[in-house]
Amino acid sequence: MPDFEPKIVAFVCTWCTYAGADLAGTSRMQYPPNVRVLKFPCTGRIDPVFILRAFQKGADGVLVSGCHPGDCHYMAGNFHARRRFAAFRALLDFVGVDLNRLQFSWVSAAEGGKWVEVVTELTERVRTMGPMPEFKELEHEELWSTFAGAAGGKSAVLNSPELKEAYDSIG
Amino acid sequence: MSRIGVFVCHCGENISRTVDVERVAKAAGEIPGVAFSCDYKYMCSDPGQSLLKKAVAEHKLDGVLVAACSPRMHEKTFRKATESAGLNPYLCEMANIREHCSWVHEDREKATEKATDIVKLMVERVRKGKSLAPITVPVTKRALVIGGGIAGIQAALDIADAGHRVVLVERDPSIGGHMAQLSETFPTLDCSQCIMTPKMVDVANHPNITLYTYAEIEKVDGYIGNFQVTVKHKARSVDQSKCTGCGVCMTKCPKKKIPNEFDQGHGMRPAIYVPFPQAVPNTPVIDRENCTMFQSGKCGVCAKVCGPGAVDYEQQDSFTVEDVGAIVVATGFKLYTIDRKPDDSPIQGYGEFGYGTIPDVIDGLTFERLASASGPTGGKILRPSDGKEPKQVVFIQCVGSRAREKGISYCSKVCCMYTAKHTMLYHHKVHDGQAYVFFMDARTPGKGYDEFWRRAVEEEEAVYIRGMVSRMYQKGDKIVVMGSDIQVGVQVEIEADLVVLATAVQAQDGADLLAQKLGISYDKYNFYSEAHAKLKPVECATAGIYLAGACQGPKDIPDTVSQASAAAAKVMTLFAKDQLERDPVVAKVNEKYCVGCFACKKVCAYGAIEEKEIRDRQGNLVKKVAYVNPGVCGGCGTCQATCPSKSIELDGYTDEQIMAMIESL
Amino acid sequence: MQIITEQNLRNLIDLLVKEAKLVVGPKLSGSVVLYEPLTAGTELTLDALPRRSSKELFFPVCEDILSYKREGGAMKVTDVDRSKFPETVLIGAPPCDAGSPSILDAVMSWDYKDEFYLERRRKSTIVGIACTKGDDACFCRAVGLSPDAENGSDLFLTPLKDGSYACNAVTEKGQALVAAHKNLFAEGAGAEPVPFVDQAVQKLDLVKIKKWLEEHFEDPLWERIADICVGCGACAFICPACHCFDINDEGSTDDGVRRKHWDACGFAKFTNHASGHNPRDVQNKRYRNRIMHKFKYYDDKFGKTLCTGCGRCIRACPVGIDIAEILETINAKQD
Amino acid sequence: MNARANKNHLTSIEPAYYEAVTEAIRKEAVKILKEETVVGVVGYLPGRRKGTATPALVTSVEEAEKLIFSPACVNNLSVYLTKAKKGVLKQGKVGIVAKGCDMRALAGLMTESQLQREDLFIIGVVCPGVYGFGVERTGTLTEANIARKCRECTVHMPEGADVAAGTHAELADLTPEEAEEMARIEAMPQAERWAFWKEHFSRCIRCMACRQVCPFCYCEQCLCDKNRPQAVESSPRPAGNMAWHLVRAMHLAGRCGGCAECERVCPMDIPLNLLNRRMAKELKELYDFEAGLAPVEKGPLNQYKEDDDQSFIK
Amino acid sequence: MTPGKKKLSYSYYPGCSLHASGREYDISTRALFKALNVGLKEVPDWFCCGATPAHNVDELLSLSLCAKNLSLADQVEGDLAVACAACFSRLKTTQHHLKEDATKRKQVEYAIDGPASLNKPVKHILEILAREYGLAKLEESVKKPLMGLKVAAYYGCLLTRPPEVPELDDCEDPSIMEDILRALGAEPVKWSHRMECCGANFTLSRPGVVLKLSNAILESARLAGADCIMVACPLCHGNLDIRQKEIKEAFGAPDSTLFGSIFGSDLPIANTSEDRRDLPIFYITQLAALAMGVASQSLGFESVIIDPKPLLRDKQLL
Repeated sequence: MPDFEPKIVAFVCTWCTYAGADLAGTSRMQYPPNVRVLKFPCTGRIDPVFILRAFQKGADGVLVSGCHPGDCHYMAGNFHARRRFAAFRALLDFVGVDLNRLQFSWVSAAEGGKWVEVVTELTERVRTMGPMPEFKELEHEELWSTFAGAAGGKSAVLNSPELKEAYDSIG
Repeated sequence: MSRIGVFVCHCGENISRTVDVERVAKAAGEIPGVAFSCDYKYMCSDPGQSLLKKAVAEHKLDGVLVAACSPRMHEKTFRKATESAGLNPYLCEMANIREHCSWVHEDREKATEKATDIVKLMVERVRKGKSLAPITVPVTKRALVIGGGIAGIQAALDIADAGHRVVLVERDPSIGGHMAQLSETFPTLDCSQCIMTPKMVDVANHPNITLYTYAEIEKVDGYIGNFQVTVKHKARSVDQSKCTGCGVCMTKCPKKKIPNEFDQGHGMRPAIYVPFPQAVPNTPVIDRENCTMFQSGKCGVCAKVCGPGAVDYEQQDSFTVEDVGAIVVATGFKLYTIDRKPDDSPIQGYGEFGYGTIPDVIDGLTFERLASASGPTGGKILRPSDGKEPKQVVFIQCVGSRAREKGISYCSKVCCMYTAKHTMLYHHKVHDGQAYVFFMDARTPGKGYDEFWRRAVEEEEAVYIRGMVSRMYQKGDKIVVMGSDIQVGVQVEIEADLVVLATAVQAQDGADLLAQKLGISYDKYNFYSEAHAKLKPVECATAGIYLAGACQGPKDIPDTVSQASAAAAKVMTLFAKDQLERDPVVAKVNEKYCVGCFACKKVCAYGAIEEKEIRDRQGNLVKKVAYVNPGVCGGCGTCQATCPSKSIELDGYTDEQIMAMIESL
Repeated sequence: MQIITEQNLRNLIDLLVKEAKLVVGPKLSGSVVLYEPLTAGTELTLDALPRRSSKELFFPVCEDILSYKREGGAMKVTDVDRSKFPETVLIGAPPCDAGSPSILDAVMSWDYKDEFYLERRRKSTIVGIACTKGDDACFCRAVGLSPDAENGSDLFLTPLKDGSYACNAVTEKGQALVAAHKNLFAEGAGAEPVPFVDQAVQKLDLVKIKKWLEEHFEDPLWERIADICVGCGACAFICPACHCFDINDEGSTDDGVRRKHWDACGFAKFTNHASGHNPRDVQNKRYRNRIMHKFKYYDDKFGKTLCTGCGRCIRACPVGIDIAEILETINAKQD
Repeated sequence: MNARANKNHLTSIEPAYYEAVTEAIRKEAVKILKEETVVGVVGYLPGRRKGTATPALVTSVEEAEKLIFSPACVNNLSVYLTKAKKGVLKQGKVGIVAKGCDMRALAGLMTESQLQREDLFIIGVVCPGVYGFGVERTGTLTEANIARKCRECTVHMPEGADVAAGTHAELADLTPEEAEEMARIEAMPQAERWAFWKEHFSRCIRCMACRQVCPFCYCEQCLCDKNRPQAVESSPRPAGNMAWHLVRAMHLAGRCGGCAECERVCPMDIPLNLLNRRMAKELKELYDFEAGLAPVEKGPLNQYKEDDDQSFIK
Repeated sequence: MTPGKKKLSYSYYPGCSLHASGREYDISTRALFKALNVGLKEVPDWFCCGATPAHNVDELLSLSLCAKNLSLADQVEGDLAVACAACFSRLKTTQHHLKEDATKRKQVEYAIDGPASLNKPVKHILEILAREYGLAKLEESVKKPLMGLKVAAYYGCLLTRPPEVPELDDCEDPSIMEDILRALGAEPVKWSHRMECCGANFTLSRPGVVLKLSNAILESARLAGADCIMVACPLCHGNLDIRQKEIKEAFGAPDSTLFGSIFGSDLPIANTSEDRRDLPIFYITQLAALAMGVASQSLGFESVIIDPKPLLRDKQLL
């Protein structure tokens, strides 16, 4: 699949890995542009649900990265995260998710090079694996009784002033 | 519908060289909820900031996203600008399209695409963001110092000298700690008591210091700026307000043969006593377990001879509650003993040394007392068993320390230096004696330290044998020390008159219990943990509590004094303002849905989470829920990831924000 | 009388599939039998009552109502094209399942016409089959049906001892189905019918029960029988007559789908108001609603009982709540 | 010791044993109600249909005399203490009939501050096993109708109960079907595992019986009922179903005591306990933790060790 | 297994020495167990455990030897009783290593073509006597108390070391031998060299070292006033018994030194005893069996070098 550009989502802590990625930038290191970074205060804040959701929303690979053990700005967040993700990995593996798509790493604020290495490796690995089909397919799967074929009938644009106001007030 | 303004920065050419900023700005304009977007050469410049402020006013913006460099660079700048434009600063975010994009990619097309995605992502974050108000916490400008050794004394004096009130609590009848026990100090060999006692007197006389000796910490409530500490005043049996310190009671006490703790059990003291002559305060206490009056009800001599009538056999333990804003923990250390350890102790004793059954095997602190002019031998080196002057003394370093098989893997840091000092003191006092030292390494990093050690070896004739001792046993009046010299590669056997062990420096007994009261963390050796090994070496993870001295880990006197002053400086910084202002990125509990499983409390490294009772109007308990003390919360969010029902939420990083960001991918 | 052999019944399915009709019948899916689209006659499984009722044929577990997307300043809404719903034949539903549309039609075509339900209903033919199985949870006779009730069926099959089925075309739809596949059916007297199984719960006086319910909105009975309910939706979801649903927008505020899916009165958030107030705040009130709805309110409004006595809820209840036992208890009340 | 070799090979447990347990429970329940030690006892009453039982809170001596224990007493009653009958704990001490597997839930709930030991009077049952789902309910428990979880029971002695009813000392040595199935799934190629679970989860109708019957799903606001933000789609479609079951397994990791109620009540026969069991196995291997053996201060995912395994982290 | 209710019974791994140079240890062990009515069933087809040189030469081989022996032992009911301290050490060490190291375990299991039995309890005779049989019961069973016999209980280096492996007693300050001696009515002496190595590893390659080390042990026992030494290891027995005369010749003069001095005369030198009397060396089982009233003829006193009979006669124990 030569044209496949994997979608990589990175959940990183602000103190170590985000700063490490900044360092990679200030050092003008180069890495694949496929990664989208979401900043968290700490890996301890990262809920497994986020990873699940990222896969559901089309990520082909997910990276979770934080401070090395003992370096956590909040003392123990990464230790808790480590246990949480050890368990979550086992669960994903058990239901048949390829763990090659989920990478965990410790990247400190001084490890710009390691950030580049981790991101590059994951991107290239996922590139050779191809798109992640499992969750994406699931997103579009329907029960037989829904008659999925019926979706996409006639459309209308709702833009009466009242409706517009109502919709605008939502978000 | 939100009205967000997106400002895309060129950063000169730093961004615009690889990212088509105009296209990014245009794409941003089409994101639902974005009311304004533009690009500008230098957003961080004054004109850039004015542009931002103007746009906020003109377009009635309710959120700001600056797509520029790393937030670590300019987040503060733009939040300030946003605030001055009349918006809550936390409604301003930065999209990092420089460090994370233009600087690391060359393909203009892909970099532009990525920058657009980053902007989209961050717009969602702004859209779901909330206004946050900074948190203020009132500060009680009064400090508590726990422990009256050199660390506590130094910290108390520094804080008191800065004009703040200090409560100093010491467990023993007198302050002074271990330093008061020492004979002379390395690397200058000046007399410990000569430099220590004036400081002790300063403490006693300082108008800002309230000194509680023979007292312990019973309970600690509250949080930074607002601690309520209950202090238990153990019954002294002597009324401090009446006692003049004349000492008649001590001379008249019929029970005089009690081993003196201050002399490591080698001198004697009466049942009513001060630990040592220069004690501060100079008020005696009655050791009830050894007092005839308390044990059999018959005696009462001290009360009879006490002129002011200060002796009070009826005195009870009493309690006071102290309001303080900061706490300095300076509880010091104890020495490892080679005795058989209780079964539940993870630390092993030394069976090969006979588990402490050989009387002339002593520890370093005992040697200090033997060498001290005020000690039980008047400064003469005489061995405990028969009072003879030892002619062959074997010193063994690293007893317990750096011995993983004994359960302790750390270096006790001070032993190399004090053993060298001991050989010198011994050589000065017993000219025809020979000192041998078994050592693993000589660790002497410190000003003048290595010179000092070299002096012991080269000028004071101590024989240093690199190797460890495998066994020692009593043979007649000698102690046979069997060891190895690994440099020569032979077994060594020495018949010694006295063996001095440089036993490991350990955390005080009960250090863990005190830590639990304070809510601070400790390592597996019960040494207190600093918040950050490099950058916060005196702060505890629990805000408002600071560490000084060997309670944090083995330390010598100069290091201890430095850290004590550092802790004092931290306290003074805290006391410099009337109110403590904190970043509002803290967790909050949704009390309606919290079911009180307290998983959050279990994972909170800051001890910021408490149990709160919810009661109905009749006062019946409805349920218990978690409560986050915003003054203490560190803002890591581990609690939220742990909470099964997401009834606790970290402001600034809410699930709604994060989910919206993931959704936009 | 018209007769169809078992083989021909299966052949009929094959033919219908060829005609591009959606043929739905009991089929082994994993370890459970469910109503699912059949791709061949051999898949039809008639020896067990499917775990879920056949109502999902007309009232799916979950269906899209519309999708929306914000484009520029306006919201673009796209409807579901109901004309694409396929022609459907349901084969092999026992009376307790086949009978459910005849109950539900009333509410679905009441003041609000449920286009989704009605469109599916219009395009479907139901081939019912007399029930010769049954266990101690069955009580169709007690609620006015019977193992050979033809209510709701367009074509009704009665199993005969020689393995063939006697056929009765109840409606025009049924006649049309037979007419279109004449060669599969034969005229004849047929063998003896397979006898029915006795039911533990025989006959209930539904009028008396309704009257008691009318007078006992507040009664200690509710707490006694329903406080052990753990509040799941198992009973409602597998019930052929329960038809409560919830509507949810899924996706973001800018792009998503509006979906309708099953709801259950057992859920704590059932009838939860936007204000946070819930008139049925405790489990027994919710359970009372279940009984009231089935045996009083629905009858009040549509003259029908909202229960076919299939016994699924009795078998599935995690805590053993037994609706037949409750009805018997009420039936036996003197006041 | 070769413990397995000493187990019985004969598996049939006769009604007489259950009758003896029933007698013991009744005696104890009557006693504690009479003495007003408790305000009520959560136990089992017989159901209308033969070989069924239903949970009940009995508050009078007359009712207590009707309590039973039989192979039909499948429910884990501890669920009532955190949910439906939570209120009764406010009135005073409550008695509860608990099998060994149910006791694990009680211990877990104590760990999580949901219950206090002193609020409970636990009538432990020395349980030789209960019925599986959809089996013949003959009154006699045999290898043919015993529940899958009971085949591998390790906790049939109710350790830590106030009293224990029954004496059955040893369990039969039965094929560990569930362990075998888990091994089978673990041995599958990854894609086949995904297909296995996808097939099962696609059947899910989100009736929430698994959640409602779980002693540990005591949240008042389930994450999966939340719609701002909607972390897990609430509609019963394959996507949301997968997410829901993964999130639930994750939330139960380190807490689930293995009562397998979720699996028992699933009207769609989804083997949910396998997920929980897999997590339990992982946590046992990684952190040597087993849930529910006794109340503990912190569960395995609420604590850490500095030298925890991190071989999976780069 | 509930002690007291059921007859104690063990599988038994004698090891090579007990079938050869240490035969008297084997016969006395069997005699003692018979006298105590404790079952002892020899493991079929057992072979050498590889002690003590194998693990220095080929770790995998030494682990595999022991693992195979353990799996053989699995075929016999009861915990595995071991008399030889070296075999005991190797078997326990193997279990310990293989439990900790999954990779090695796999290699070993491949080599022995079967599972390694890591949970079979391996028990030394000492712990069987002191703990499982029990000191109180042992004392009760004594028919002929060893009154007046001053015994130096010699542990050697393997019985309690390394600290985490044998689980026998305190690693550096054990008391199990002394406890048993007291139960038998003997008088254990307090002495310094009970934990020192006799040099068994070097017995063939560097006998000089052995002579030095064993001499120090004998001397220390003499100084403490012991009549004899008690051992629980055939290798220790070999060195102390067989080489005793050789040692006497090598270190005949009282001023010969045990160890070289490294700083010339600066370092003091350990003294030697004036009287260099012969010290009979007993196996624990010999003394225990004697106390249980087993006939001395069946305890192998004839096959040792230093004849213990004069001493026993002197103490009126024969």
